[in-house]
Amino acid sequence: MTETTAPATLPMTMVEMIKVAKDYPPKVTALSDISLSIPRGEFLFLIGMSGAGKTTLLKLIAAMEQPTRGLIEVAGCDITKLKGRSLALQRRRIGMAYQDFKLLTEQTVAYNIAIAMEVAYRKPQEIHTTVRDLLEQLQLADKHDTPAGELSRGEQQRVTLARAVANDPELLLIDEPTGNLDTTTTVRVMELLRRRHTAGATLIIATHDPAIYQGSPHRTLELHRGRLHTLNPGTDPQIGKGEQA
Amino acid sequence: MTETTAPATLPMTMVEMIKVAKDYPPKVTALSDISLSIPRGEFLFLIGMSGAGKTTLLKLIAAMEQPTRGLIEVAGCDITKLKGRSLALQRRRIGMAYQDFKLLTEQTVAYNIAIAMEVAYRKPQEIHTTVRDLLEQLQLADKHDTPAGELSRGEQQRVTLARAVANDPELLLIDEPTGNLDTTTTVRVMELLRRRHTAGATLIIATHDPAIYQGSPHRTLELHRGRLHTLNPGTDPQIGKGEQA
Amino acid sequence: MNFWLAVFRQLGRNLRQTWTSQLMTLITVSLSVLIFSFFYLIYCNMLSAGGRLGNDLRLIVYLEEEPGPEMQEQLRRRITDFERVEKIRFISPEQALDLFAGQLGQNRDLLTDVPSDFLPPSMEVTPLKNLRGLHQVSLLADFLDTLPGTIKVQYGQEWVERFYAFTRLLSIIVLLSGTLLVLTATFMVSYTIRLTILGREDEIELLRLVGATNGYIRTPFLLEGVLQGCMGSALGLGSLYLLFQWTLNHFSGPSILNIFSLTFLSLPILAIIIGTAMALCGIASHISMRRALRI
Amino acid sequence: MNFWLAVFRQLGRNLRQTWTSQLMTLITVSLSVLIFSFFYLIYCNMLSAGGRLGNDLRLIVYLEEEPGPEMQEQLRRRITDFERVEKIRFISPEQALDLFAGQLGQNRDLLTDVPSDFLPPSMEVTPLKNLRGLHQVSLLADFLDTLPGTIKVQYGQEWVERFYAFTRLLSIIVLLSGTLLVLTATFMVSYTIRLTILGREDEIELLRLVGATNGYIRTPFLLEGVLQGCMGSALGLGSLYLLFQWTLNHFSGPSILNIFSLTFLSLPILAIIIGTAMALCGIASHISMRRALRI
Ligand SMILES: Nc1ncnc2c1ncn2[C@@H]1O[C@H](COP(=O)(O)OP(=O)(O)OP(=O)(O)O)[C@@H](O)[C@H]1O
Ligand SMILES: Nc1ncnc2c1ncn2[C@@H]1O[C@H](COP(=O)(O)OP(=O)(O)OP(=O)(O)O)[C@@H](O)[C@H]1O
Ligand SMILES: [Mg+2]
Ligand SMILES: [Mg+2]
Repeated sequence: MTETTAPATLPMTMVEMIKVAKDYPPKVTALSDISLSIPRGEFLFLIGMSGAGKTTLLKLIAAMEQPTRGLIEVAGCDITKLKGRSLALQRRRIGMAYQDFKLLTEQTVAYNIAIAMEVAYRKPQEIHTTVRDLLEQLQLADKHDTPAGELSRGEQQRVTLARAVANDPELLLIDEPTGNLDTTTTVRVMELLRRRHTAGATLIIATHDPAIYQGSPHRTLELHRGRLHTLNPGTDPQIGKGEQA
Repeated sequence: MTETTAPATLPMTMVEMIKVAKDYPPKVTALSDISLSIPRGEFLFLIGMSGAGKTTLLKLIAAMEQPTRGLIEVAGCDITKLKGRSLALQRRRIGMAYQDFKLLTEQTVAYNIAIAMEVAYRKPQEIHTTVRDLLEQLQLADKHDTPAGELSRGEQQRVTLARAVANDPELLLIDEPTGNLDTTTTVRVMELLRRRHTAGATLIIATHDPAIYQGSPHRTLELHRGRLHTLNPGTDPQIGKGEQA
Repeated sequence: MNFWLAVFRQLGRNLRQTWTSQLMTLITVSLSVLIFSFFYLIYCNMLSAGGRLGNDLRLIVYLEEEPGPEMQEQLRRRITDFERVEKIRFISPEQALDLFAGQLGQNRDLLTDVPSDFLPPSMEVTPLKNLRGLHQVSLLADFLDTLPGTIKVQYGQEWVERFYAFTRLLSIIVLLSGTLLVLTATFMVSYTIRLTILGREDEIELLRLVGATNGYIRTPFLLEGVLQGCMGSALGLGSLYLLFQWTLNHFSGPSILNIFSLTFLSLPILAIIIGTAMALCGIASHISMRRALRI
Repeated sequence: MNFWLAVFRQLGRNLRQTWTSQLMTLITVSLSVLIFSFFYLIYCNMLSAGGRLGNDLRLIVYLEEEPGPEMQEQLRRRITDFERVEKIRFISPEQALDLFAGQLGQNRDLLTDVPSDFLPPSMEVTPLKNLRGLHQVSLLADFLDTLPGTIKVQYGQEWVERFYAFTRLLSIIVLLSGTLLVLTATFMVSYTIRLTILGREDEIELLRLVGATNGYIRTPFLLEGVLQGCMGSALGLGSLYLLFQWTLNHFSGPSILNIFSLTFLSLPILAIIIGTAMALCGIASHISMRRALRI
């Protein structure tokens, strides 16, 4: 799907976490004893109170933080062992929409989205059409050349989302996608994400918005004081389809 | 209520906007032809799609931006004419919770809240108790000395809110207070804001979260493409009470 | 009262929390001051060494015949009328012969046959120390040449010319380098402070938004700049002093530096340098602040 | 291919978008190079001026009696055995008297009665130009004094000593200032580049997060540093050249600078300075990058 070559045998499990814990010295224990297995192609909701550790969990999967204890495997690789070039290649296969956006405020919206594709040496023409297409879908077509710092918060949130999906990653980690969005826009965003899921991507969405996860057929996990509880085991027919896509 | 001396005769109208427009050159028209009158002590919801201009409207009231056209009076002063010292004094009477938080990420949570009170030369003892009290109410008591940059987004959002209300301002402008908060925390935050309202403060809350504004007795205005529409005229018994408080 | 309390609290907090960039600024200021004052020190010592080098510059005027006391008086008057000089000494042919004999050393007995007026009488003119530009000396020489009874004026023109050319060149060098270094130092200080403030733009913006007056925001930064200037220049001058002492200890062998009895900068000069650095840093802070506040 | 395309695109973007801070860095590098090479230029010209000033240093050896041709040969041999010298010239008493008469000018007829061997015979030794340290010269003088038949060795000790003390002091100054300035320049370059990178930490972090390899991230910054070093040093040397020309035009009156025929730095030296600046900036970039990447 992406330019980077995936391992010859695609493992069925996308994310495997065993007894993972994360402390922030001196006294914060963000996560403790998390065991979690996410099959390829799953659509998973992660909920929990503010400060429960949702973002920390996503950061661990994206190898942005190192776990204090435990094992984390993503697409069959122990990501705590990855370094240099292989870490970079691994990251191109993961798309993350950060809760604090991490936009380059001085740069144009187009560049902010394109950067994820440029890094993977996509062709300029391809980058151009993909960016246009994503902006169109997120109702930001007229902001193509605006510096990202001049957008409203909701617009910035959508740009972050566009960047996460731009490089067509196998694993999408979406942190609080609709915190600054109204209902109509939320629907559009969720539609976009669902299309990615149908195309075979594995999705983990951390959110606090009941409108998104309530009544959905997908597995929903709740974090509470750093521990994981299953809220809804999920009846998702999509799971495991990823390999054929 | 605040240390800064209010005008001798408290005007009944807190915010008065007449035919206000705001353009961002070259081609964005964020607000056009806004006329709005907010009596002292009102609790007002401002809703609208992402990019509708909610934040821009609040920024105009807080004198963070200059309107392109029109007149804005806050507590009887034409704020477009304020400069230097009188602008500073005016700002101490307004508390704003910014959508992008504007926290000093290197500084502690306590300092981030205290700064609003220090500027008004409040006594150190008073500052200390107020900060402790606010953190307690927002369930952040254990983060007193943590650098603000190390908090989760939801925690940061609450710190921003705490800073807005710390100096006991007459006018509270709250931009998207619950974008990163779960339902339980949202209730707590709203409670805090309601208490301020009861104490006499005028509140304007920009939000997209139907859970907050739907079914409330307060006036609700909707912004759409830079124009204002009344969604709910409000049946608020609180209006006008501010003067006696 | 409240205001100054707040300002000093803020200042303390700034210094504590951004101490790395504070240190950077401090080093920069110190280095600038060090370089500048190093150069200035060299200049001063050059000047005084130059003065000392020229100390025994004197003009020998060979005269046709030995002047009588009256004539001597007249010559003295004419010379001092033209230009104030330090000393005028008359040398009779006998004295000249004695001196010459002294120079010949053991061969002096060769001179026994020579008549005592074999060498011409002469007059030794020592110019004032502060009037020793090449131009002035040669003017004086020209004047002495026009005096009645003068045969020839000698003053080792070649060496004197060389020495003054050297001194002149040094002045040019010091002037140019001084200008260059003052420019650099000023540029660096304001650049560094601007960068420091740039790193705190967020804080300044927030302070404005929560209603701090301009004085409240600016004063701590201003004080910080002044403090930086004070400590930085003191540090720079301190290092210079150490460097100076080291040079003295290592190179001041009696044979080499005896005519260059090096002296350190005087106290008033030190005070002026520190004061200027403080003022400069304060102004740089102020300008940077004005910029930041215009946002 | 793809890699270099991306790198150059990135480089172009960086240069375009942060041109103000790029300009700042450029000015800083230029100033550092300007100051350093200015100093170096002065040093070189000092050295050659010093060489020229000492050109007519010669030792006069007064002899007991005029040496015959055989004896002259022997003296020559003994001297050149001790140390290679440039020239040895024998002066008979007659020649000495002629020279003395020339010095006396119009009074030369006073010497008509004097016997032709009234002045002692002498030998003029001109040391090699590269062997003119004060120490070597005085060693040579001491040796000449031990030769049989030597009465006295004279070489204007006082002036020579002063001149060499001066030159020695200059060397110390140049050495110290040179070290100081190289330190400052290095410090400033790395400081500036670190600050530039600090301003783009966000971008670097994001690039890492979206899966850019270290090479992809570092190379543009490295190239930028090298480019800065190249352009900055070229600019600095250019300004120095202008300054140099200006000095020549304004101060090179025939009377003053004739013995200091100033020359600019040679091409290889210019190339070395530019190359060093490029390498230095590249290394500074690299070090700063390593830091940033460790985040
Ligand atoms: N870099 C850090 N250093 C120290 N503590 C941290 C750091 N990052 C997060 N924490 C703490 O870890 C806990 C979990 O944080 P996390 O960001 O994962 O929460 P979250 O579930 O994403 O909350 P939210 O819904 O508010 O975003 C919080 O108490 C937070 O203060
Ligand atoms: N500094 C700016 N420069 C240019 N355009 C701007 C600037 N700030 C806001 N805008 C534009 O003005 C419009 C209104 O922005 P505003 O931030 O008021 O929206 P909002 O209602 O707060 O949206 P959201 O719910 O996403 O926060 C948007 O289209 C935005 O792109
Ligand atoms: Mg989070
Ligand atoms: Mg907004």
